Amino acid sequence: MEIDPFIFRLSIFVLAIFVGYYVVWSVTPSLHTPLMSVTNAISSVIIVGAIIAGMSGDIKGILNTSNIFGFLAIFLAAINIFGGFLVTQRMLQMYKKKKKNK
Amino acid sequence: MEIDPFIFRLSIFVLAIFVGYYVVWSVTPSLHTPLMSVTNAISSVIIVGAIIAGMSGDIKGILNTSNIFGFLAIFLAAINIFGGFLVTQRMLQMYKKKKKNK
Amino acid sequence: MSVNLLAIFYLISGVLFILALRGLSSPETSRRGNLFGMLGMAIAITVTFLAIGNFSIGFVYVLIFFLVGGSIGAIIAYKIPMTAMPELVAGFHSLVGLAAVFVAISAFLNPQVFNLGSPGDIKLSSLIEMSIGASIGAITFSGSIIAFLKLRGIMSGAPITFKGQHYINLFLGLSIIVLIFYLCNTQSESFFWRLISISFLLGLLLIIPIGGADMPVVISMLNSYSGWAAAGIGFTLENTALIITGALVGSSGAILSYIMCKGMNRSFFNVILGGFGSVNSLTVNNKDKKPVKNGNAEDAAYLMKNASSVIIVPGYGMAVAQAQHALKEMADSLKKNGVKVSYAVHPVAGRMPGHMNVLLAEANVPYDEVFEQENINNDFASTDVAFVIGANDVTNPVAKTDPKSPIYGMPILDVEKSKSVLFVKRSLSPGYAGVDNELFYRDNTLMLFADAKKMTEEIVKNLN
Amino acid sequence: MSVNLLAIFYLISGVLFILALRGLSSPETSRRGNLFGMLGMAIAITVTFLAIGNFSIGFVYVLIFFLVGGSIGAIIAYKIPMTAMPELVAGFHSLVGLAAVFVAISAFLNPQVFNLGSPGDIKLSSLIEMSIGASIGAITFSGSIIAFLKLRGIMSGAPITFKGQHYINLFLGLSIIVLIFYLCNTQSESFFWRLISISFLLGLLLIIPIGGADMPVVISMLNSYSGWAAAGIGFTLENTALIITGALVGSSGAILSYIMCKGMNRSFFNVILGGFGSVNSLTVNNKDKKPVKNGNAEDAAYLMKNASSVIIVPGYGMAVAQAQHALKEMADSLKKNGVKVSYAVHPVAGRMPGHMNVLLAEANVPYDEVFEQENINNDFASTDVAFVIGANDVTNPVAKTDPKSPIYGMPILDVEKSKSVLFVKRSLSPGYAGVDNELFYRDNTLMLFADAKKMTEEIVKNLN
Amino acid sequence: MKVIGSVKEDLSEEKRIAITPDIVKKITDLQLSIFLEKNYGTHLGINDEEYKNKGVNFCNSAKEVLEKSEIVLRVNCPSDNEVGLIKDKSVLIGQFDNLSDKEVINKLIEKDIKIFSLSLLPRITRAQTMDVLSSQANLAGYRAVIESIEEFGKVVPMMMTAAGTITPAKFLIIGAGVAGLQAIATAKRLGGIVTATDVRTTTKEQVESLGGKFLSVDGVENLETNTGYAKEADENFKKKQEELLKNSVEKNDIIICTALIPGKKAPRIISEDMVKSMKSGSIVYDLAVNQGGNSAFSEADKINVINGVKVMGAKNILNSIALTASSLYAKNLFNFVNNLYDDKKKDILINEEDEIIKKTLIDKKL
Amino acid sequence: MKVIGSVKEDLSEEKRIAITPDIVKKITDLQLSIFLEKNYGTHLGINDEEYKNKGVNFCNSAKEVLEKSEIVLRVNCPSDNEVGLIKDKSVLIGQFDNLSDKEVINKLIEKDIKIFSLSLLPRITRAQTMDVLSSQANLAGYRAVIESIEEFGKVVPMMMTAAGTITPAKFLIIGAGVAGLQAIATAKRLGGIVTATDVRTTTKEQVESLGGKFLSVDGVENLETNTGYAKEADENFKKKQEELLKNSVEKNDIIICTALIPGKKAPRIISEDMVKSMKSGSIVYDLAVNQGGNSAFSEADKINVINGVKVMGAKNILNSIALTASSLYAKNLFNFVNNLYDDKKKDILINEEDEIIKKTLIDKKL
Ligand SMILES: NC(=O)c1ccc[n+]([C@@H]2O[C@H](COP(=O)([O-])OP(=O)(O)OC[C@H]3O[C@@H](n4cnc5c(N)ncnc54)[C@H](OP(=O)(O)O)[C@@H]3O)[C@@H](O)[C@H]2O)c1
Ligand SMILES: NC(=O)c1ccc[n+]([C@@H]2O[C@H](COP(=O)([O-])OP(=O)(O)OC[C@H]3O[C@@H](n4cnc5c(N)ncnc54)[C@H](OP(=O)(O)O)[C@@H]3O)[C@@H](O)[C@H]2O)c1
Ligand SMILES: NC(=O)c1ccc[n+]([C@@H]2O[C@H](COP(=O)([O-])OP(=O)(O)OC[C@H]3O[C@@H](n4cnc5c(N)ncnc54)[C@H](O)[C@@H]3O)[C@@H](O)[C@H]2O)c1
Ligand SMILES: NC(=O)c1ccc[n+]([C@@H]2O[C@H](COP(=O)([O-])OP(=O)(O)OC[C@H]3O[C@@H](n4cnc5c(N)ncnc54)[C@H](O)[C@@H]3O)[C@@H](O)[C@H]2O)c1
Repeated sequence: MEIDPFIFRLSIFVLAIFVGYYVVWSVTPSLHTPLMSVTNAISSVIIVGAIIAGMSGDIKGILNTSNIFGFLAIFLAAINIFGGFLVTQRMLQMYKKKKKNK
Repeated sequence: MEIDPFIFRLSIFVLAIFVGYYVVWSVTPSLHTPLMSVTNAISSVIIVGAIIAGMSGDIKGILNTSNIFGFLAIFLAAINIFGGFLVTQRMLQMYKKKKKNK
Repeated sequence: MSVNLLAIFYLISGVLFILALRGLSSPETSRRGNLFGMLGMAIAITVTFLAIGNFSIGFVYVLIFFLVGGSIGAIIAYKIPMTAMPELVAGFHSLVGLAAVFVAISAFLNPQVFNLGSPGDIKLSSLIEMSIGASIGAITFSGSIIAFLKLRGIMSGAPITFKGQHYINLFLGLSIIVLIFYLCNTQSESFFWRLISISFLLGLLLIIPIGGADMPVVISMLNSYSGWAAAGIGFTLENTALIITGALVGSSGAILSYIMCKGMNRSFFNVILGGFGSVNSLTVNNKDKKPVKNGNAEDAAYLMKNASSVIIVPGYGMAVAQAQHALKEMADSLKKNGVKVSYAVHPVAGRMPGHMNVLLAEANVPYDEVFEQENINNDFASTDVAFVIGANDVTNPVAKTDPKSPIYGMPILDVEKSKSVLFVKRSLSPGYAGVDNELFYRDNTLMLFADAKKMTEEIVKNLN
Repeated sequence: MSVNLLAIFYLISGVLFILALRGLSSPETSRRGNLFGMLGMAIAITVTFLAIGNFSIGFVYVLIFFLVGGSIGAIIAYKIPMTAMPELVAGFHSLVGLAAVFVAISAFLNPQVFNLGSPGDIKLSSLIEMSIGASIGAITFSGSIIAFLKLRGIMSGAPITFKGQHYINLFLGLSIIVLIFYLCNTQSESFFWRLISISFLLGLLLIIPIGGADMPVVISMLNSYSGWAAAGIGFTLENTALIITGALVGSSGAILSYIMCKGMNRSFFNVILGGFGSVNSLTVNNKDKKPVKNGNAEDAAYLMKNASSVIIVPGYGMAVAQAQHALKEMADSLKKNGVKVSYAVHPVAGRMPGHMNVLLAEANVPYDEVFEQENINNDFASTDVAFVIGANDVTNPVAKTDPKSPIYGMPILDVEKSKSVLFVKRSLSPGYAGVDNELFYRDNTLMLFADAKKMTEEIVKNLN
Repeated sequence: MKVIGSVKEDLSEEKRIAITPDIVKKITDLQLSIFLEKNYGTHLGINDEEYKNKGVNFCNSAKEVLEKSEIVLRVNCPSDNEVGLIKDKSVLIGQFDNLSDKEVINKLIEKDIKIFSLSLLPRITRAQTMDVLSSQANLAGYRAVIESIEEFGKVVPMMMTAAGTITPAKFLIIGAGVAGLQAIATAKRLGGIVTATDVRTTTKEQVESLGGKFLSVDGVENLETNTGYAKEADENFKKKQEELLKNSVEKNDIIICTALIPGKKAPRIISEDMVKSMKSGSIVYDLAVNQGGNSAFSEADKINVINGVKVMGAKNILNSIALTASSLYAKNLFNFVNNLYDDKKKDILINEEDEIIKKTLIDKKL
Repeated sequence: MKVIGSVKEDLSEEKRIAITPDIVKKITDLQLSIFLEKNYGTHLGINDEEYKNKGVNFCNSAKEVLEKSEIVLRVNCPSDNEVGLIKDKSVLIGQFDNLSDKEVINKLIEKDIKIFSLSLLPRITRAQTMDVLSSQANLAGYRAVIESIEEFGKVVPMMMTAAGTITPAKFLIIGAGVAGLQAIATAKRLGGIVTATDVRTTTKEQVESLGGKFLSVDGVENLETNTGYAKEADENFKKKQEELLKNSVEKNDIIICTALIPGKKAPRIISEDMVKSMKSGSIVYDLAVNQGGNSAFSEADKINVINGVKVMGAKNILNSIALTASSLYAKNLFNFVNNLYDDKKKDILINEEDEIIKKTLIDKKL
């Protein structure tokens, strides 16, 4: 009588959708670009899958196609992770309230 | 290597907290009372547990203490469900935009 | 019904509850939100029945209790006067709390029904969860009862504080933890009962010191507690619906009480801890302890937006605050919303003849919206909202009733005849003539305490 | 590391991502939000490594690719000029899409690694999930490439539409579904590759017809797609982090694009379906097709709030719109924010001598904030924002440069010397003298197309 | 039916009238009949026809009117000549001055005429509708600004034009009572920069509520009596005030003086030196000129030019807006009569309990 | 060093002056020396000292000044007498009227004097700083309102007081050119209800931009020339306009007339009947009186009272704000001289390419 874990995942999926939905409702337009940028960076969490793919198999088979695709995915995702977060950081630097003269 | 369902439930719990958190942030003060009232009504979903408790056991044992507590809980929760939703409905009636004279 | 399908239905009802809460956050969607809530509840109840599928004698009892309870609830909902809403919600709350306690008791006495082990040998995690659930339920129950009594007026609304209350509460809280610990160790029923009793007591003591004005926050907080209780029991029963809903109600209730505290300029923690800073700052000015209704810009905006006509009554305070431009803007916004707006200028409003006219003209208020007292006084009775901004003496009905009053005999603007009266001023202090204005304490009056310009600007914001 | 612990860590990183998005919704918390995002990502990556725990040669490769990729990313992030932000985001996007495709391919080729069965005998549900993931990933990839090219200017920003495009897209969409169906039935690799290719194609075709002005919406939408792709793969890999994050990104991206559409007054569906109503209404008036930067009240409010000084330049349009009261209010708000506000009145602004003075006096603008041209013209160079409201000719630099222009020789207000210039007017049409104003097309100019009063009121709202 | 009457006053001194067509119906509704002298309002463009249509009776001479009238309404004190014509024991209502009208009042009292002087009206809320001081001072404040501007050789509002910028005129209002406040409002409306000063501290907020700046004499007490009027200032105050004003006066273009102290000579606030310190072309309008004047060089109905500064004041500024002034004055009078008149007894009822009646009645020789 | 000179004009007709102390420095910076007649500005409170301090030379008589001057600045046309004194071939700048000044102009041309009349200035953007028509009309519009109000026996703004409500005065402005617009602004400021009418349709938006209401003559074309002036209206239009105004005029308290058509007699807009239909106490101020008048009964420098309506107009309204008017006029003149004067050659340069110079120059007999 155990519940299928898929159901749990589904519940989690649905709830996360709601969170995503509500969490950005009140964003100010001037932050649209940084928000997109950070969302983009976050979406490269796909790297988790890529790492699993890349590290799979044993030492001998490490260079089979599936691994290579994994490596490439890691490469791409890594660009994105670093690039995404850092560029967001740069953008947000602009939003720092300028010091007022006096 | 199956994940413990508790972990899933915990994830669900955490996400639901976020949903609850964000969902009411923008409520207008004039709706505070109805919102409280509907939240109250919803919280009587505890009746689910009460029903399980009340219906448990076989025909003979139906009136043991545990069942009786279940019945009482059903009774209380039912008051709340009907009372809560209906009273909210009544309150919200007041918030209907009045017809403009012309 | 398979457990998976059941879980999916519970998920659906959880989603419906989310939609319900969301709907309730704006007037336009609020009724639909409530319907979502009902639907979610109906689904949760139905599938629970279906899942058990045991339509024996137990079902009959369940049904009877359910229907009797439901009818009572429905009757209460229809009979109760609208003015008793807050206490009604508090009363209902106590029921949820008690129901949670009962479910927990039931699970404790009969754990095998819920797959939690057997009496005296309940799974540790379940035991913890259920005792937390029971304890919070009990606190909710007794706390709500107190809130109910205070709001109903059966118990004094004044905050009741006594020395050392915080220590006692602390002690009780610690006892609860210790009891849970022992309960887990011994599985002894007596600890369970003691746990519940102490929790009841703690609920009482927590709420008693809180003043009547803070009750709405308290109710919302208890709401939140009852959510956590439900979630706790949800974990025990491994029931997703309870977990989702519990967490939802728990967190939204907490946020709501936080928002309300902010709105009232009160510290959240002081309110929750009870009695700390619970002197209601507004009652201080009010020598006779007469209650005033105290609103904010959003309430005012809401009332006026939905009115079909609004009469603005400007007075000296508008001039002092130089609120005329903001006022004109407010009127423009209202007119855009289809509200009829007029200005009622009392002959001696302000401090010089024609004072209001100068300022209204400066703000470009069209002359044909400005009426002298004689021409508009009869319109108040058919007006939804009188917006009195910085005027006081010129609305004071004592001028008609009390020959001893220094303003006796002055013809006044009959603002009190309109459906609602909004007073924008900074305090309850009197105007030029130094006479208290009893309108402030009327049922159809909402005081908006602020500088006239600031408040009007706030209202404009909320109108858009 | 136990799967449970792993799952908890994934949950934590999911929560951190939620906090990241939340943080990004307001300027004050945005930097903290970004840090949360980084932390979440670090946790997700670290625990994944730890969970696999296979620190063999594979790890080395992984690390190399990771570090090389990371360095490239970091370099790009630091080197790229700020003006290239939108296309950068689009470019990054394509990478995520491609990565998702690669992971899906990897899982398809080597399912046993992920516990999905063996090649040719992959679990049905997993197969569906992974093909959806791969397909969406491919669409994201090729779509983002187009968006990148359009924004970069390599491809024309104009919407490229052709007859029957919607039918082709529909056909491609259906093909994808059919292919997935066959793939599930046959488990044949060739279907999988075809699926991916067609998805690539669809991505191209979907984005090509969309105009450059709508690109931000497209990027956000592609963002959303990449989220759904990640979630799909998350289901395949039974990975909570991917599911939570994917759903989060998917739904927030969708909402964000919706919000942006609303902000631009564009229909969400038209944008998403591409090419439907994609004629950019603003470029129509602009005969020479010179691009103008087109902002909204929020942008204006943001710019001015963070300025240390603002010079307001009123003109005839302010008078026509009777925006003087709103303008005064805006100035008051700015002053409250510590911004220095002055008014620069050109000698012939408006249509009669002293036109602006009448109106500013009516709105009670203090005389000592109102400057004549000679006394303030030098201040523009040291001013952050020039807020030009309904003025046009009096700011037109052609008066200095083109002896043939009818306004040649008129001394003008040097608004263009300030850091940013905001122009509030309803269109690009010229003023009294009928001369086009080249300032509209300058880099440091932001046009605010609206009635002067409405726009100013909007800005006031956003300042508070 | 009691008869209420009013006669023409000396047009060279007073253009206002006590009964306007507006209030005729209100009076006749009280069951009083009205008699007026021929051509009563013609100088204001109000024909006798207009009155007659509303039910007023006309007599050919003042004598005839006064012979019939049991209640006489006036603006100013009757002349010696008229005193004789007024019936014994009748009621006379108007605005009288305890000082200058003393003799006439005494004569009237000898004839046992009940004199009510609206100048004595208590400033209580209920009396506001009869408050001629307020209603007339208000108009005077408005008019003083208009006449000053008319005399002023420059433009008041700021204008930034192609031919250069015109700076706004600066106004200084001395005394922020009813007249002063209206002067502030009017000058502000026209775009002037307005500063005002007063000895009562509550006026600061009032001045600011009209958008004016307040010039406070620092470190001195509030010179307000409990009836809301000003007290005479002591030497210390006067010195401080002079110091303060010295700097301020020379910067201003137009000064409107309204400062009064009830029952006393008006305080002298603008000294000769101050006037001389002003720019050529400036204006000083002294509304207090009849009470002794707030300013040096001020003389009623004259414009004295001192170093190019015009110092002026009118004996009766209200004559120049006599239409509006009469309409308000007549309404005040009516409200007073209405309060005095007993509806049931159809007669004047002198209720000594009534503060308004008690305070305005002059029944002893002065 | 060229000499620029200006003499006193007939004070009974003209109080404005052509050179104010403000522009002295600007002129001398051009390397021109200035000669003025004794007591040049004393009537405006400007002492000769003030000029002398800035480097102006004074002569005892007009003759002396004109003997020295190569450039003569004036407000109005010289008298016959003065024409003889002006040097041959000198430059004369002022505001001349092609009709009334015809003879004098012809005499001047005989003396080969270069006459520049600022009345002929083209209304182009670059000429705005020299535009005396605008700068003076603007002040006239302001002043017409002030003088009307001064003459008006009532109060302009609305006042709701304890003694009753004073309704706001209603203004009708005929012609919404420069003077009309300023009149609208001034009347609005004072709290009047303002309506305006014009034959040019663009003025509707302009009137509304000042908070006034516009009265459009329906269904007729826009009578605007391509230079921005009004054309003469045809009979059809005139009839429609009369119809429209007939109803409107009688509701208004104060009418300010500013309608002009360049080079033509001013249109007659307010008929005798219209004036008679107005309420007693109303005012008609005719700014066009010197061009023939927009209103019946209007005569320069007279107040004609018709049925209690005061119809008035001034020969030179600017005399009453001569200080401000001179300051703007002088700046306009200076800007004109500056444009005419070649900095390098240190001489007047009549550049026929320059539209401003070409259009203002009168070099043929009229
Ligand atoms: N019109 C005349 O000619 C004249 C002349 C002299 C006296 N009066 C007398 O003045 C009174 C006029 O009546 P009224 O109703 O206009 O005024 P009022 O009775 O004096 O009341 C004005 C109210 O405005 C409030 N206020 C002051 N500043 C404010 C601000 N910045 N923001 C918001 N509220 C502010 C004050 O309450 P808070 O302090 O609580 O904010 C006060 O109660 C009458 O009694 C009249 O007899 C009139
Ligand atoms: N001051 C005088 O005495 C005088 C007299 C006659 C002529 N002029 C001439 O008038 C001009 C004055 O320059 P200026 O810069 O003040 O005005 P302008 O050059 O005429 O420009 C006014 C601008 O305001 C915009 N506008 C109109 N209504 C608007 C509304 N409701 N909301 C927002 N914008 C609105 C118009 O653009 P959109 O249509 O795109 O909105 C227009 O481009 C000069 O050329 C001057 O020579 C002056
Ligand atoms: N109760 C009512 O309803 C009511 C009605 C009208 C007026 N009032 C009050 O009556 C009071 C008197 O008003 P008023 O206009 O008749 O006063 P007023 O005419 O007697 O004096 C005019 C002003 O001059 C000021 N003043 C006197 N000496 C001065 C000096 N040395 N320097 C500067 N200023 C000096 C006074 O303070 C006063 O404000 C005010 O407080 C007014 O608000 C009350
Ligand atoms: N280019 C510039 O910078 C500049 C400078 C100043 C003025 N102007 C323009 O010059 C134009 C003329 O202004 P002005 O004040 O010298 O005009 P004006 O003095 O010649 O005429 C005054 C007004 O009377 C109106 N009018 C004429 N006949 C009328 C009739 N029958 N009924 C009603 N109204 C009638 C005219 O249309 C005009 O508006 C205006 O368009 C003004 O905006 C332009």
